[in-house]
Amino acid sequence: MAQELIISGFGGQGVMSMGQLLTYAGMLEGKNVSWLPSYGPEMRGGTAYCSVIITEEMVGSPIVNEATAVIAMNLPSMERFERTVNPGGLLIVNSSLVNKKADRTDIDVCYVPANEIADELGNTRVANMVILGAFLQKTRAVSEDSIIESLKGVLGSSKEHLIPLNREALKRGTQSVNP
Amino acid sequence: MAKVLMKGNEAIAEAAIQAGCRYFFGYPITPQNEIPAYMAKMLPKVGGSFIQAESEVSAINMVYGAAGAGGRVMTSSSSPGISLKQEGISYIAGAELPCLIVNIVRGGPGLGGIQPAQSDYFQAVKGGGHGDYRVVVLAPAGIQEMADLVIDAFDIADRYRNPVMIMGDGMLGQMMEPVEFAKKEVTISEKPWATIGNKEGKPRNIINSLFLDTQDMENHVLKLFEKYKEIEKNEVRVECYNCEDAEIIIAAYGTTARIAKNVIQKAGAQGIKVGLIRPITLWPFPTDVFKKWAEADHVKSFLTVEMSMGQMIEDVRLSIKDTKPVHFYGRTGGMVPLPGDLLKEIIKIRGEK
Amino acid sequence: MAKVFEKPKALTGKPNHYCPGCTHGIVHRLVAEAIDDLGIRENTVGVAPVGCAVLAYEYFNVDMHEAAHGRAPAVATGIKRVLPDNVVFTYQGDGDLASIGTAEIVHAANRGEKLTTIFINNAIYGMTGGQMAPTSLLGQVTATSPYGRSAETEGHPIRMSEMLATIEGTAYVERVSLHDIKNILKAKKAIKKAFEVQIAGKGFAMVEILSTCPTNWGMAPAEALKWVKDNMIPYYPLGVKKEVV
Amino acid sequence: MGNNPSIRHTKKGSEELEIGPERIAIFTGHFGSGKTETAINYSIASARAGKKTIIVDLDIVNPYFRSTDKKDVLNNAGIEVISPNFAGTGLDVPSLPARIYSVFQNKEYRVVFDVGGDDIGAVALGSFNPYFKQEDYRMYYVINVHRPLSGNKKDIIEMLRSIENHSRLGVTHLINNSNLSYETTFYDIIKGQPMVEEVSKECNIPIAYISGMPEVIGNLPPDLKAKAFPINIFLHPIWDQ
Repeated sequence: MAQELIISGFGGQGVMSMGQLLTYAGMLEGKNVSWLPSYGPEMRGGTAYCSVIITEEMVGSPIVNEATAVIAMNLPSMERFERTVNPGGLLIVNSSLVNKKADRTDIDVCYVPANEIADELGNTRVANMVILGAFLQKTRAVSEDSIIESLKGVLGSSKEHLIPLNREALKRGTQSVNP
Repeated sequence: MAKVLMKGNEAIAEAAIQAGCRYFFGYPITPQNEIPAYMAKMLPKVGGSFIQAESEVSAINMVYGAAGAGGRVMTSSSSPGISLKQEGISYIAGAELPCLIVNIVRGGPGLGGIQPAQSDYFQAVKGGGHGDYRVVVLAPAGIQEMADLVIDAFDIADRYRNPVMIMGDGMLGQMMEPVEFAKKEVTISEKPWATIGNKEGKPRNIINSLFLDTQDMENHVLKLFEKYKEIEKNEVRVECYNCEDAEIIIAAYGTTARIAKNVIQKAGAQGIKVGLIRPITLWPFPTDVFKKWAEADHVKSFLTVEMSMGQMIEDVRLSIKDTKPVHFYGRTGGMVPLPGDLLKEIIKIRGEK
Repeated sequence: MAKVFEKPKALTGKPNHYCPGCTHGIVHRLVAEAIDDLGIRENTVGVAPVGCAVLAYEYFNVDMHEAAHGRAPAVATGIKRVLPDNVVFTYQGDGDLASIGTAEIVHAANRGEKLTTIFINNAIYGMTGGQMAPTSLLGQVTATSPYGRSAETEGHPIRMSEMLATIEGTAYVERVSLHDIKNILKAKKAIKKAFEVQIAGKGFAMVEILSTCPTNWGMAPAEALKWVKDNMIPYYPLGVKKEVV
Repeated sequence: MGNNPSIRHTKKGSEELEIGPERIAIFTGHFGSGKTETAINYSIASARAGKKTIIVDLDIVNPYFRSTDKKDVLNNAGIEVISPNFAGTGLDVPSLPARIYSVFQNKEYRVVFDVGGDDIGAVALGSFNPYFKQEDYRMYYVINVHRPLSGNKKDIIEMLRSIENHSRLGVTHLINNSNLSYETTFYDIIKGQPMVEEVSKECNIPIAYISGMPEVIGNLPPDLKAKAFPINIFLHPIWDQ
């Protein structure tokens, strides 16, 4: 199924790189993909978000107005993007930072304590990989292997030692939700 | 070479380097900063030269100097910066020098905002600076096309000794899509007119746009316009999509053309046949293609979609000489048309008949 | 018999348009002689300004660019980056260099561009008909300072050589004058030095030349030369302002 | 200007302009006062009177409507024209040809200087100052009271003094050329006369001429001291040519 998703959070939570990993993985699998960031003042500490499209069809507009899925890494993100999820679509909430429940009842909402899981693994910064794992578990948008493949490209050989940690984070995320 | 995922701005820069561009002069402005950053990093590695100039005015004049000396050269900026560069662009056009200018358009007038817009269309295709001249304007709608057009742009510039502009917008500059660089041999044509030093026994080269005699000045402009006629004949590029049985044809370029394609699919699902003419060259404008489809009986009307208050619509109307109604839908100031709103507009136009 | 007076190779020989008594003609000759002396004619590219010297490309027998007003240092920068082994010079007046093109000259110097700039300071706009220049003296009456330049409203005349001497990228700056033979010979030496500094790759080099504009000053040529000596030199002291050895 | 002279239509049509005795005639004045037309007509009258005549276009201010534009007409009348190097071209460098000096050497010629507008245009005269000191000349100051900045005595005199300062030469004669271009009537010229007379009295400079188109100027009352200076208009905008 075509994925048109919005990933949103604070600047620094890794939402842009999460989107890029997904996009890159989609490209490796031979799908049509696009990644579009919000840019400007939001880059400096406010809400940052990106739109990702992964599809077998042609990518038309890279802007996602009606999302198949939204990943909200913080409360402002949930408040802003909850309404853009299509009926029957998916909302994944980082419940470590969002202590509120979603209003929508016509969509599938998952709460993932991403920061807590990441802390258990010894590095808060992999919270984005945890939540990405949850997203993959729900959608099967791309394979875990493709994500790890993309990550290798991003990290380069000097940071290759970080791969096992990220793989573990991805796995813990997968386990945190039902398929 | 395998596909890589790149931002539009990075793709422009990489494509330029692959096209043999070795000189870049620019000044920072959002949303095109990735271009100079990429060039600053990469050009020294390939024996090129990068300068962050003291202003856009200086940057374009460095381009003027480098182009005259025979270098393959470019600059990039966004709307307010392109306004400042118009002086130099006019000189470069007047002195008949090749170069690439990239405008990643943002909302205006004035300082405006950094969000995507297409409101520099008039400035790009109708002149921009002073005097009688034209700049070839290419409008990519995706990252792959952006990269391909950059490479073509340098060749067009050299072939006609004329500045070429790539007009994108903040969205195209910032978004990422896969892009593949076909490794091809770059051959840069000889530039016997370049000022590289006057060897004994050869004619002196002078880069100039001043004419003392009004008749000489007119003759020079007439010569330029002969050249422009050639460009109009040879360089028009356009994509037609779903026009064969369309009752409404959308005219849109760049980002808005992508939105239009989405909407065309949605409209089709509702049984409304909509097509798209997407000019890839904004100048020369694909007049003949518009004329051809305006003559088709199944085409009842046109709808121009732009991120401006309506600028390209004038060229659409001129092309079809108002033989069919030309509607307009646009957002401006950094707002991007929403597919849902555009679909409503199409349904409304269809109901009016 | 040996020829004592011969046209420099670096001049085309085309009769110039400058008014009788205008010192542009002398400077053209001095620049051309320096190019000949150094044997760099075939390797030199010049940039002409907007101003009375706008047609300099007709007179210098080297490859030339015509720049927009004030932009010669930017144009020269572009040329030099493409042709680092060539000799590139700009020829600019006071309006061009010290007013509309201040940013360009300051930053070309600051980047240490290996360029030679010939700066003609005649304290007035010649081309447009005698308006106030940034270098016009206090009290000087011009078309746009009809009551005499006042520091209160028009500011003080700007000393470009002293200003550029403070810049790290500047390798050589000297101010010279053409009001008598002795000074013309000094000017010739300075111009040659400014080319040598570029060839040696030391950095930016400029010679400021105090010059006359008999037509717009409304003076006979001899009166004009005296005016340079009596009025300009006290405010614009001659000499080397900076030299990196 | 309530001074309405009694009008007697005593003369009909144009009369020949009687030129002065001087070898060098300089025409100065405000922008739009009619300097160039007066200078051209004066040169033609001089040539008709059998004098070898040169007109020097010394206008370094105004790129259009200058005597150089009428070079063909002037040459046909036997008048030589010396112009700034780039007059009539697309370049505004106001450089003057060295040939100008020849007019001071060769005394066979009558020389008419057409000077640029205002004190700014008069500056260029200064570069010939040593030559003017060596022989007699007339410097005419052309006045048109129907122009801004020369509509009252104070402004007219201020400009006159400023032209003298900038050119370092004294005005020797006044010309009343009060006109409204194509719409000029006899009354428009006469209306300017009392003011020009006041200027004349205050500065102690005689009025040499009253000028205007022949069909208008022919009606001057005979009791005026100034001579009539019929002017044929040579400089038309391009759409009137």
